[in-house]
Amino acid sequence: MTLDAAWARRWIGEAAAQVAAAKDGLTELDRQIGDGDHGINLDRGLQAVLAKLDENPPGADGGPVAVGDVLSLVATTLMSTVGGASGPLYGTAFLRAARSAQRESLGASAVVAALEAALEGIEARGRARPGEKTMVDAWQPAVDAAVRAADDGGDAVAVLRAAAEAADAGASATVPLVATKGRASYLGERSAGHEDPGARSTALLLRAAVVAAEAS
Amino acid sequence: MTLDAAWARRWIGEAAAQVAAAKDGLTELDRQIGDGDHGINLDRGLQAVLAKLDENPPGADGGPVAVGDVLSLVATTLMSTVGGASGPLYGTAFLRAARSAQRESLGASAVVAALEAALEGIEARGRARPGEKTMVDAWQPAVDAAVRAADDGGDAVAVLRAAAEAADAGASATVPLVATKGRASYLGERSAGHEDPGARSTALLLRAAVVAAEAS
Amino acid sequence: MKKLLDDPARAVEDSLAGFAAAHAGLVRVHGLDEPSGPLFVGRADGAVAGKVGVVSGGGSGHEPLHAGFVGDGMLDAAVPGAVFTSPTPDRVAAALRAADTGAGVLAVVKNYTGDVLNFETAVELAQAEGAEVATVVVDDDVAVEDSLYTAGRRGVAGTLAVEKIAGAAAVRGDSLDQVAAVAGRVVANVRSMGVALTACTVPAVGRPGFDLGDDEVEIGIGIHGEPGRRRVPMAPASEITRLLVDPVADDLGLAAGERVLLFVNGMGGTPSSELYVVYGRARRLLEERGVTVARSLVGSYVTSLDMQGASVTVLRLDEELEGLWDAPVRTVALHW
Amino acid sequence: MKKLLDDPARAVEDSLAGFAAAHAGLVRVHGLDEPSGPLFVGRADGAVAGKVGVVSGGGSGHEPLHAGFVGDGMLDAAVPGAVFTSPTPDRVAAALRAADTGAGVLAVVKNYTGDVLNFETAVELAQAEGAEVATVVVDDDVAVEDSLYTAGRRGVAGTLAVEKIAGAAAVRGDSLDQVAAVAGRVVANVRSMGVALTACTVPAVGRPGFDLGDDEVEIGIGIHGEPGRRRVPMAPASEITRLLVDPVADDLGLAAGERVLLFVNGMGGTPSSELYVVYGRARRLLEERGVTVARSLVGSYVTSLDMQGASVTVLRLDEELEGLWDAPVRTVALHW
Ligand SMILES: Nc1ncnc2c1ncn2[C@@H]1O[C@H](COP(=O)(O)OP(=O)(O)O)[C@@H](O)[C@H]1O
Ligand SMILES: Nc1ncnc2c1ncn2[C@@H]1O[C@H](COP(=O)(O)OP(=O)(O)O)[C@@H](O)[C@H]1O
Ligand SMILES: [Mg+2]
Ligand SMILES: [Mg+2]
Ligand SMILES: [Mg+2]
Ligand SMILES: [Mg+2]
Repeated sequence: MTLDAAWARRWIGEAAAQVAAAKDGLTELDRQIGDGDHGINLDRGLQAVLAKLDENPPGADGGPVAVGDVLSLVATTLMSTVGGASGPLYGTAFLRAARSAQRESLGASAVVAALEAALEGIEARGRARPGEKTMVDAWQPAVDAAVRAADDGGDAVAVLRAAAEAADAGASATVPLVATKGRASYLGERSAGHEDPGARSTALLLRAAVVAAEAS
Repeated sequence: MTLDAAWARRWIGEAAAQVAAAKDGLTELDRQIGDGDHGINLDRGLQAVLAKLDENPPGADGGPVAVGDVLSLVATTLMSTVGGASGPLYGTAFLRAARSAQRESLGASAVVAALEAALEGIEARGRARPGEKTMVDAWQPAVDAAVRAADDGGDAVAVLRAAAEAADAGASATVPLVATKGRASYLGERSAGHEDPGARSTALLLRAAVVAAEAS
Repeated sequence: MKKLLDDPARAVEDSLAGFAAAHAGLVRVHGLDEPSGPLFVGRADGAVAGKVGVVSGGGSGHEPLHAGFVGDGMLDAAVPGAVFTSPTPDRVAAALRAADTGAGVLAVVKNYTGDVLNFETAVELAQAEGAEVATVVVDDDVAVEDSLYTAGRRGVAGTLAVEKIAGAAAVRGDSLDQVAAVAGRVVANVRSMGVALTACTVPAVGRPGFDLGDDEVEIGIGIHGEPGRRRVPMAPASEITRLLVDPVADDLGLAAGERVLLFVNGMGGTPSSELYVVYGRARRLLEERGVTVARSLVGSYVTSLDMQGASVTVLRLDEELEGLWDAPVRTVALHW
Repeated sequence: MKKLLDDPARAVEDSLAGFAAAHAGLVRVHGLDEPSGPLFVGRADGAVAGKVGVVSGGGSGHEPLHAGFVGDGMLDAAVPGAVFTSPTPDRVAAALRAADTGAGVLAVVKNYTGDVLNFETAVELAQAEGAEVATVVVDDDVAVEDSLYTAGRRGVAGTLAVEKIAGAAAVRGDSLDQVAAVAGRVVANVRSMGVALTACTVPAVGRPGFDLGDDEVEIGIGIHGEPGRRRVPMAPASEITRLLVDPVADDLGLAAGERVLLFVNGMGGTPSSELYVVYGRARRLLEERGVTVARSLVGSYVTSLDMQGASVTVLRLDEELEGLWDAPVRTVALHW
């Protein structure tokens, strides 16, 4: 299966569906250690992205054909509709990934490169490092696992799958952490014992990418 | 037993004690069909009266000796501390009763006269008539019963006892009434099924007068 | 009950002490330090010689009404009672006295039995002392039927308009009769209706004034924590606003082409963001009747402690009332 | 959840529409009728040529902050986001553009990750278009330790003082650098601390942001419905006020003889009567330290929807800041 622009569109469709379904759960996580809006924010953004993609069908009138074109549309739409902390972070992540994915389809190493670009974007924008109980704690293990999978000769889908599984584990592993970035940091020790909502939504997004890749 | 100034002082002491004990109950009645402050208002007023009576010991420096002198001090103090609807009403009631009781002790007919004066004062100030679900519905039967008891040859205490019993029954009889005066009238039909707080406190006050008379 | 208070029995005095300290440039609270003297709120600069005095008052718990409206262009004195309990005649009389510089005083009274009785007694006292006092009774609440079977309509948020406009007329130099007449004209042309989403809690009582389910609201509430006309299921703002605006507009008999002041008032616990939603809906409903919303006021001005809810007040304007509404006012809560 | 709203998802837009209609003489809400255009609130009379623009914004739910402070002497534009969600960079950039008449723009940003990131992106955009933009980040909340282990102190009610004083400096004719410097001086001298008696409810969520027992309060809350520093048993106002004033005064290092602005702010659901009790207590605590409360503000200005609670803000004054605080202001929510 090729990770092309059509896959990217399916990915976003799947991601929007998964986030819509998980909206209340994400919001509840954010209610515990933040301000209770993460699911709402991301859902609003992804619904807007769906609408934007509908307005820009593939190829027509210069509608996006490279993977990066799709991701770029995702980036600017998220940036202008999500708001909060996660808006510019996910916006930057998709923007950097888009730049690194200016081709018709992605092989294993291109997937790795796109994930790395996304992580770097998040770290730069959020001045964040692993261990601070943020979405970085899902992205970092995802990138690490992707690198290993590619090194082990996995194909693009296998790399993606490894990333998604690691992100899922990374999100779960945020539970015991004490937050030192973002809203949750205000709680100090009281932030321990709860999963970081942005890390969880990261795992959802990457999982959706795998589902989209396996669907065809 | 004579109903003299000492009795009047005991009466107010007893009334203050009874209202303090019944404060929450009266307030709860008022919560049902009014604004939930009747017990608080009356308690505040009677506590102030107690303090005022303490400052003005009998006889000393012209402290009150006639029954009416005590009642007059009660009237002005209630007037300036109770507020709400019941403040000017009880204030007027005690003021009129005081005027009619300018003597050292009250016989049966003087008790009747004082009760009649109080009722007239309330009706005039409140533009109220029996059957409107107000304190008048306790005062009116009290006066009627007092007249009957005096006609039957009862002494002052017997007259007072008859009045208190009738006020108690009158208060209970306000339950089914639909209010047409005071705050409870805003509820229309919904005011039925609840006892009027002012009628209940009237019954308490008259009951206290009996207890004070029996105490010696 | 959780409230930012020390002794619930001293809630009014403690709050007034803070109010006095915060606004010493505008108001002076009498009777706080001399506990025997009657408590009332006057202007920091004293009564204005030659001007008709305007005085109001009532139970506390409706802040900023009335003390927040003491100042240039509105009230000369305000008399706070205990929470939801009309002030006693001695306090009212002291305020009438303080506001009287010889030109007479208008007493603005909300139509509640307690307020009426206590003010009546106080006015008798003041008149006995030789003061000229006129009284206007505000009864703008259309939730209550004005009939033999009630104590008459209650005075609610429309009181603000009466106080503002009477105050402006007094500043203009009107005589007592003229001020009373214009105040009466406001009363004749102002109507209100309110809704509660939650009941309020009187500090000294410690629990809500009535019980309201999670999915119902009380239509036609007064401002004293008393329940209203009827209970309806919770509904969107548009529908609830219609239940408030229609009886008000109908009762006023508003005709197309008329100009009004639209005042959306919060009951104390409702954030202004919601009040603006109600305002937008109410304005549209009036415009659908061809009525022009020429003046607006949105905020929590006539409250019921921490009650969540709102009321809609409409005042029919004419050139004179519009001008008096626009006249400068400099008080703690209204300022333009 | 009972709120006076139609569609919770459109709560912000519906409220802004009512706000725009009620205050057409003061503000203009852009992007309401052109849904593709970015939403922000500007002055009805447009930006003032030659004057440094002052712009702020953030998640909605804190009304009247920031839109209620748009007008003469304060903000030129305000950018509301979704409830408790920072506005997106395109909206912020549009507001910066509207406020820029060539003299540059100061962006006042509350220190929350989302606000910082979105404003940062917007400022980059505006600068790329050639605008001169300076940013001041407000972080007055002493409840949060400013350390490597947090996102830094939050910007809360002190933001009002920064906006008021920066706005006055801009009117005075200061350059962008000067306006930014005086705003920075306010940030350096203002501290706040808040308490919640109840949690607030985000309309789109439908239930309270955290769970609080009937006999406990949350000390050190932010203004986004997030829980605070610690939970303590409900206590009298005097004790709670001490828990707010002491850390603020200590952190500022207030010395006897200094002059301050004392600002007691309500969180939205607390009646002003309680705020005045807190004000009175706070004032006494400051006076006990020999500090002079030279200016005061009491009211619900920087709110968290319907949250019950209050915050205490203290700004150390000097002659210049005092003068700028006193300078005329004509906005929906602040007016003198
Ligand atoms: N500085 C940061 N760097 C990286 N991620 C962050 C940072 N701050 C917050 N986040 C992520 O953003 C998530 C919160 O997003 P969201 O709730 O939408 O925004 P907000 O906190 O503004 O309400 C957190 O769970 C965390 O994963
Ligand atoms: N017009 C009236 N005439 C006689 N009694 C009245 C009248 N209005 C009210 N009352 C009495 O006053 C009582 C309420 O007193 P209270 O609660 O202290 O005052 P408020 O209604 O002002 O809160 C009622 O229960 C009723 O008995
Ligand atoms: Mg959040
Ligand atoms: Mg009552
Ligand atoms: Mg009362
Ligand atoms: Mg948020």
